[in-house]
Amino acid sequence: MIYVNGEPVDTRAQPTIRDVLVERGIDPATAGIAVAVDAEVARRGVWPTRTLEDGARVEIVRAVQGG
Amino acid sequence: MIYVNGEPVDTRAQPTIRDVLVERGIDPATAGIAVAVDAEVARRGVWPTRTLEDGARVEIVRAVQGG
Amino acid sequence: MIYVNGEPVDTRAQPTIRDVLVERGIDPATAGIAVAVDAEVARRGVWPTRTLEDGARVEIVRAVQGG
Amino acid sequence: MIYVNGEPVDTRAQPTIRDVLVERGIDPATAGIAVAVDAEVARRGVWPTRTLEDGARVEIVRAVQGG
Amino acid sequence: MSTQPQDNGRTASPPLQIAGRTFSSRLLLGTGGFTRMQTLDAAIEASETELVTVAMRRIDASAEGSLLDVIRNRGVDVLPNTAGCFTARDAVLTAQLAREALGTDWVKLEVIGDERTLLPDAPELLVAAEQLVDEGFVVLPYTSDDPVLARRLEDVGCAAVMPLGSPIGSGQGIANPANLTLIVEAAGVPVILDAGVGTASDAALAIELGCDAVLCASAISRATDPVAMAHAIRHAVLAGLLARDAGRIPRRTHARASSPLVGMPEFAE
Amino acid sequence: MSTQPQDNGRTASPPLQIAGRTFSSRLLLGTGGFTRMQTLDAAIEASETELVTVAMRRIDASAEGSLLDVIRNRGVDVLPNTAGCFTARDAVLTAQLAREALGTDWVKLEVIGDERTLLPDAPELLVAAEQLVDEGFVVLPYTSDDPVLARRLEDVGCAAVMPLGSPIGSGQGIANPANLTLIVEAAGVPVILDAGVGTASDAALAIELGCDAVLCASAISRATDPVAMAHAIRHAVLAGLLARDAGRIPRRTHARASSPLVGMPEFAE
Amino acid sequence: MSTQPQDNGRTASPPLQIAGRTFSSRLLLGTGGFTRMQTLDAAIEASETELVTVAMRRIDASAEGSLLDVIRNRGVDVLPNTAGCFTARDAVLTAQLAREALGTDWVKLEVIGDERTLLPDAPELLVAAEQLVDEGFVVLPYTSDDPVLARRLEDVGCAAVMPLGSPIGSGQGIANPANLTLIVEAAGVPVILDAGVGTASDAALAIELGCDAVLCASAISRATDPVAMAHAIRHAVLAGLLARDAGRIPRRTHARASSPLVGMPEFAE
Amino acid sequence: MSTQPQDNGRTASPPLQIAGRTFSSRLLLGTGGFTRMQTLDAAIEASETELVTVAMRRIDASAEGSLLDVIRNRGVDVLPNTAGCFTARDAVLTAQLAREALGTDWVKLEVIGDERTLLPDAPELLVAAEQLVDEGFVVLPYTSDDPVLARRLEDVGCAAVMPLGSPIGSGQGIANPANLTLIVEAAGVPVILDAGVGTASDAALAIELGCDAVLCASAISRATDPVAMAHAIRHAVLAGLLARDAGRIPRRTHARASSPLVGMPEFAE
Repeated sequence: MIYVNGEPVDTRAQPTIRDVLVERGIDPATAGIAVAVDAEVARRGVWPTRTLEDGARVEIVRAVQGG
Repeated sequence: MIYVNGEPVDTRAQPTIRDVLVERGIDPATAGIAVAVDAEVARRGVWPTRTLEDGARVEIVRAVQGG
Repeated sequence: MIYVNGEPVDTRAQPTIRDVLVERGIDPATAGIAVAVDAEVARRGVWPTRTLEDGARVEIVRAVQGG
Repeated sequence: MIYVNGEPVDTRAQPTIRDVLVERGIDPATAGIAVAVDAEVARRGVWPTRTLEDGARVEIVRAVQGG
Repeated sequence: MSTQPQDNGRTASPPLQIAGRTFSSRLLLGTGGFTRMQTLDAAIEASETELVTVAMRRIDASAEGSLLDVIRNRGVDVLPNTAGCFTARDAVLTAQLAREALGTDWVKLEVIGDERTLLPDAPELLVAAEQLVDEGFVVLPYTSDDPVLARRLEDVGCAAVMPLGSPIGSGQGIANPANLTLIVEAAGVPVILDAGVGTASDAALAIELGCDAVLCASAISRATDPVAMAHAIRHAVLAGLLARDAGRIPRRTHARASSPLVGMPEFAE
Repeated sequence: MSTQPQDNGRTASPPLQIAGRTFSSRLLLGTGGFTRMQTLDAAIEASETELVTVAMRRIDASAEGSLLDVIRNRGVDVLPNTAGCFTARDAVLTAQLAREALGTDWVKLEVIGDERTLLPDAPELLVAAEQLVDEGFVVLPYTSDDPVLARRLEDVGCAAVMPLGSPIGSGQGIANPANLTLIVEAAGVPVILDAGVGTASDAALAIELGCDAVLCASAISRATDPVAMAHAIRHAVLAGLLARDAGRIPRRTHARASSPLVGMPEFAE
Repeated sequence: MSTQPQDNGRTASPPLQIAGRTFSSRLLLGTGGFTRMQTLDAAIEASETELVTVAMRRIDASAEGSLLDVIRNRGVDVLPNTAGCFTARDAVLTAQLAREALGTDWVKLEVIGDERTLLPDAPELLVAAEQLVDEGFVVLPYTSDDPVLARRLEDVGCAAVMPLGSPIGSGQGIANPANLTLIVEAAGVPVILDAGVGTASDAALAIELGCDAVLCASAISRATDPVAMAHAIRHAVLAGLLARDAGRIPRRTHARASSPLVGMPEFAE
Repeated sequence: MSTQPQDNGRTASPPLQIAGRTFSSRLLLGTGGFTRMQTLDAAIEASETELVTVAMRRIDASAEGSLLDVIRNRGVDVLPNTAGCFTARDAVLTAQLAREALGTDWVKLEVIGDERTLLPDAPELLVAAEQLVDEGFVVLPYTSDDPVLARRLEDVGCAAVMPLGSPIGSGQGIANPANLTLIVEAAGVPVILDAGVGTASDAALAIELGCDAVLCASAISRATDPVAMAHAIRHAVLAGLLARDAGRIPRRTHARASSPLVGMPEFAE
């Protein structure tokens, strides 16, 4: 089990960041999004390969109106 | 008929200012009051003698909280 | 003797307003000027004929920067 | 050589804080004064015994008008 | 016993004089707005005022006569106003009736131009002031903060001028201090701030700006605790007077240290 | 004898308490800027203060010891400051020296960021405050009018917060009343206005805005007549306190009559 | 080419109308204070004004006639004033002479009460206004910020009212916005802010408060660079008009976030 | 086509430069608060801004991606903020994510200390600023109006400082112009007024006080007509810039005539 944007998500063992995005219906090619895992930025380049341990906390963000 | 503080008052012919005060239950000796007849001040001294023509407009005033 | 813009001016008897203007080198056809005699406006039309009594006070004004 | 309130002072070897005060004509019993040596407070109790190494920086302060 | 006399004693200012009469208090009290006569009585005492205003209205049967008793038992003088008058004529007549009723030729002259703002009507005010002065009244006109109008009122013989700080009962304080300063600079008669005071600091500021006295009605009578506010404003007027005479420090853009810049100890690393 | 106790008695506010100590005066006096010790002495008396600040500086031969004598003969307490310090380290050391010299663990903490404005350096101030609190000091920090910083200072254990009205010695009064109000609303410790007061009305306003006390140095010590100004500001602080507790009238855009709108006589033509 | 027409097109306000005449510019220009005719000429162009004021003075030999030429070559109208008059009589005569000289029955009526403040004399002003209206003049009176006087001037038939923001040439801006608001609320004729503007933001504020136009003389003519200031104030007047029509946000005591409060990422320790 | 370039050409000020980048517009636009993307789009055009802020939030399924498209189609740059962060750590992480998502190393740094006032937390802000500068970000910190803090932020390498005029979304304008002036006097980097602007005159005043640019969000996005307000504030910023460079007249206590004092005609009785 991992946490994506605060919600617990059941996944098969050790999904990649890319897997998580796809599962949520987010095209990993989408411009303007970024990902943090356990309070560290995960550069776009590692999304296909970087696997997520159980309990990992994933934040997927994008730009919204503000400021 | 005369007018006292805006109200029409039936009176016997030609009452004095004093009569009008007494009729209204005002002791003419009361301190702190003044009278105007037809837009002129009627000094206290003339109250017993000054008679009021029909249609005369009498204003009786006193000090109230203000200012 | 008359007074033009506050200065005493000796003149031949009973000059016209027009005479006074000319004497001062002011072309009576000049646009934008007006004349008052003894605290009354003298319309342009009367300048050639209106004569000035001894002691007359003439003011000749024009528009200047202001306001 | 030590420094007292910023001024270099020649002294016999290893004076005590008390010695320094007395030398400057300050009665060590004076109320309302305090001493720092090399940026640390030297409590009144140690003045008679605490000796000052060469190069020591002594600050002697008191209350003045202010604030 | 109050420090006011003793502290007044400390000020450089001579006591307030209006029409040759000397006042030790610089606070005038309006009697309007007090819900109980007892509160008015206590507020008069707390304010240490020597002059209170009243309005003239039609007498009614239910007339309890106690207002004048309260005022006189406190040993303070009554200053009738012409509140509610919109014309010089009505104001003059009201002043004449007040003189007749109260035996005083002092009047706080009000000629209002607008019911919503209760601001004075300059031309009518000036006409009424001139006529009342001619009739021997001691005229204290409630005026705007227009320095020229204040000057005209003095020129026709008013004994004081009473510019507003802001609209009556608005509690907005002094909306235009620059105008008030111009009035004070030019005035040869006492300047009494009338209307607009909302709280103590407003009254202190008025005196600091150079006003000779302050009149308060709503600020005191309509406060949650009128008597406490009367005390507050009495102290504020005194504070303003003492401060003005003490000579305040100038305003500076930057700071000026209040502790010595020299003799700092240095703590070596 | 002064009305202050008696008038204080009239206020709804409980007396000022700092770090468990009760004060009947809400005016702190800075001793800087007085040109003669005698004037300081008289100003202490006139102000009725119970707490006066001093600075710590290098002793010199020509040291007349009379400052502390004057303060103690008046029976008032001394509050050492750390004026002139630009770093947390220097301020902490200065506070430690003051404790040693004066036998008090109270300190008015100042950490300055700029010589021209003498404004506090927020991060250094917070560091120094935290350390001094840990060492058992009763810390009263001179701070900006930043509500968040004031809150942080309270959070680290300061016994009061002392926001400025405007720069030290500037006499500009309270530049940003909205910020001061935000500080007062959020504060769980006393708020003491420090710096900027120029005259009596500024001090009254500070208390009306909700400050628990006011500290004045230059406003009094550099006035033309410091003793008279001390009296003025004492009365102003009291006036502000009474006014705040009395419950001022609300501000209104338009006027509200203070004389009856009914019962006007009508004068027929 | 200027955006002004196009941006004016964006505003909800109908164009300014005075006495039935429509103006696309809301900036009146005073011609006093320009040191060179050429600068005045360029400032008229930069300001995009359609109405400029002149004063009436005694003609002298050295009279260069170019002022009116400059104004007319720019295709703008001339508005004579009665500056310098202290009585209704002199002001009326000056207006009559101006009509005779310039062929316009429009007049900016000034009756001054005081040389130091150049503030209007209310009663004389009202008398002059009434007489000039009777004589068929289109009267635009320079008045104080007294709402009642402004109302009286409208009542006697003035085509607009021109309240001051602060004294002529003082550059103090709008000293009493509350009074200006009261004037605007009650006015049935255009309100033109006259006197006091010091810089662009003052002009923008005047329009935001509800004024229909602004007159500037010294603010432009005595600026270091009058032509640049003419551009500045033209943009400011337009900015104020657009802002007023756009409907500003209300003032709030506390903050209101402009970024979403939800959806914050959480970064576990 | 707009006069802005051409009128900017008239100003003495060189164009705004931040971190070596030149801007011809001095108005930054916050994208928060617009209810429709279309309105935002039109407001960007009307404002002629070159830099707009966005916030970073969790993506959701219903994510329409159009915000960045709108911004980029307008050819303006995006400035991500760290709104909503209460610690340096969260702000740094948010800035890093924004860089990753948007491919810009510019960040408007916000570290808030209080939800009700949204005022910055000085010490956390300084820590975050220093770290982000070390990581190569171009840091534009939203700060209080504390001149010392602004200086510290510049000292750690911020590319500009963004002091508030008053709380975010409050529309109170510039609460403390004196502080803003102190910041401008001491600043070696651009000063951008952030937060508090309510209407056009506030923006003009900010520039007149010496600010290099103004950021508006709520003032525009929450106006009744956001596009009209965008035009208004664009003109106001330009007006302020032109006015500042034109050199305003000094403020004077008394009047200065704008019509000649000599040459008055005299009308004998």
